[in-house]
Amino acid sequence: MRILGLYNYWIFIFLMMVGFYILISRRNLVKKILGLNIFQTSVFIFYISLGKITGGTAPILVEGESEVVYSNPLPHVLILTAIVVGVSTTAVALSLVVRIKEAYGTIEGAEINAMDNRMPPP
Amino acid sequence: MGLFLDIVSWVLLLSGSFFAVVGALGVIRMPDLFTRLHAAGVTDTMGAGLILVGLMFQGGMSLVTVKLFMVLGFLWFSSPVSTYALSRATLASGQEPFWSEDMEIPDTARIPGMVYPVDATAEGD
Amino acid sequence: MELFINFTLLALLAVTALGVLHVTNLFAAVMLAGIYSFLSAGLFTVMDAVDVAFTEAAVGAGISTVLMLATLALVGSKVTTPEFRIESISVKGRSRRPLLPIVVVVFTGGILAYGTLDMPGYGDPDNPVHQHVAPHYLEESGHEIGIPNVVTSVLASYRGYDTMGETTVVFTAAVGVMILLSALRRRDSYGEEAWGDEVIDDMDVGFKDAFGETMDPGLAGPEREGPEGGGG
Amino acid sequence: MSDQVILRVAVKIIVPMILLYALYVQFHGDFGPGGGFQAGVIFAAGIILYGLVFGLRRAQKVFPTWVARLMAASGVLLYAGVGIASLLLGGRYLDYSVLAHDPHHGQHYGILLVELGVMITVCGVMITIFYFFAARGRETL
Repeated sequence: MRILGLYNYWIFIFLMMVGFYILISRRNLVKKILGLNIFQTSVFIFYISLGKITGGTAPILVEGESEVVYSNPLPHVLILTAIVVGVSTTAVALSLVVRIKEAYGTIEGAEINAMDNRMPPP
Repeated sequence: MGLFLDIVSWVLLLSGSFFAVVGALGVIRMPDLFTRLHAAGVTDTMGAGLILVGLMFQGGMSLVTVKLFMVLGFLWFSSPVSTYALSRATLASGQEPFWSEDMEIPDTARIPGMVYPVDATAEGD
Repeated sequence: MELFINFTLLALLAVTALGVLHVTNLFAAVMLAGIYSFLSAGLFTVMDAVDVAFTEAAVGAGISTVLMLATLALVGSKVTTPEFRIESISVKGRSRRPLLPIVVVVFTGGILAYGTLDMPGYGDPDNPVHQHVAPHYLEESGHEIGIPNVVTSVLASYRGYDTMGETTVVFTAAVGVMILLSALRRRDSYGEEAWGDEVIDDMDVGFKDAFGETMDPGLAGPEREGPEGGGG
Repeated sequence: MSDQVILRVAVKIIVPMILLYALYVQFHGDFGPGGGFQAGVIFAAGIILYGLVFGLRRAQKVFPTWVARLMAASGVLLYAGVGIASLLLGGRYLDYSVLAHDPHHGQHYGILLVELGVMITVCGVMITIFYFFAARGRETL
């Protein structure tokens, strides 16, 4: 029974680590951003899962009934705003990638480093 | 009456799920994008449609049913359009429909530079 | 039953994440990320967070994917190796697989998994999260605020400061994008035009034919019609 | 463009529905799932869909860049302005109870205005970001 209560945390950790692995092992900048997004979403799911109460329902008050169990609305509020902020910051990261592509002609981290080390250009 | 509605709705839900699984299998098993789109169409029309109708029976005469009906209408409107856009983009990007291995392709229908499976098997023999 | 749905969705999420890790074509990776967003939206619904599911479906699978595709149209969707390739570093995908990232990831994941052993189980009503302010919101919001959706009342009223800060962050992100992308394009320091022309043209055809006259060539926003507007 | 009839007709029908739905989500957010963030994103998605099919230039005719920028800024201004208004009316910052004759109505007005501000900002920001990404790199090709 204990495992049934915990396995989804392990899957969140797995997702988070997959995102982390993409972030640190892949050289392509767009791929890195995707990894960061996966990492971010795993944190979101973790937060939401904390707010869940077994047998609960969505936190929209039902008129006239007092026996209803509602899930915790607080993580929902935090994550709701975090998702929109997340896509905005992703947009900033993507525009940085676009500028890097224009300046270096590549979005591969290794090549960018090598070009930086090769300065001044021939 | 309630039991009857329940049975009808569950039959619809289960058959919808069946069509969704069939569509998913088709997407995996079909050889190229066009046939895969064809398979995915089963999920869009029969799968989603039957599931939504089943849910309408669960909802009864309420606002939920109206909303589900609107979802159904939107889905049946948007999924053919998106399938059309996808297949058109695939054609425009130069990908040809899958040719059967023993199919005779007339020279006039060939696209220069394109490799056809029938040629590949001929070379293999 | 709910547990079963939950488990299936989590397994699909894990598979999709591995797919993003595995594919080398960025276009496929972006589409997988969109699927990932939809799956997590489904998971949010199972976990009673309908508002969050709604947002994730609209943002993660809609706007985010469109932005990623627009970026790919600008930077190319393949992991390319242009002519100024450096000999000592092989950048061709996974030809070199260093051990360090795996060690770091496994180690961190192990520590986190060990930490979960002290966590309250999923759906536990005695979870400390449910003991602090949440009962107040759920019980008092009805007659303090007077609207049924507690998420909205917490978002806009109880935690109004928080939301204002988030809105400001969103606005700031827009300002950042404007600053970054409204600068004139310049040639790179090697004197070449900083574009992988073939890749871009390929993407252009696909994108354009999929969606019609997607992005008009020769278009310049009003802010970019400077003397060097046609700098290429 | 002439052979994109199906897409164009479909989008012409779908886009008004999306915009209307965004407004529904916005103003129904007190009673069901929804609110400013979702409504803003959905509204922006409608405009972006229009831009994808009809081209950026026509989208910018429908929804000019300056409008998007103005919205991005004025939403935050509206949000902060509600806070200032409640200060001026004698309450604390963002305490909506003083906005009307009784606290319940005040909270209603406050939440409505604040959510409206969120929607305006999010919508403006998303459309601005899309315009900038879509227009980038096209002026020299």
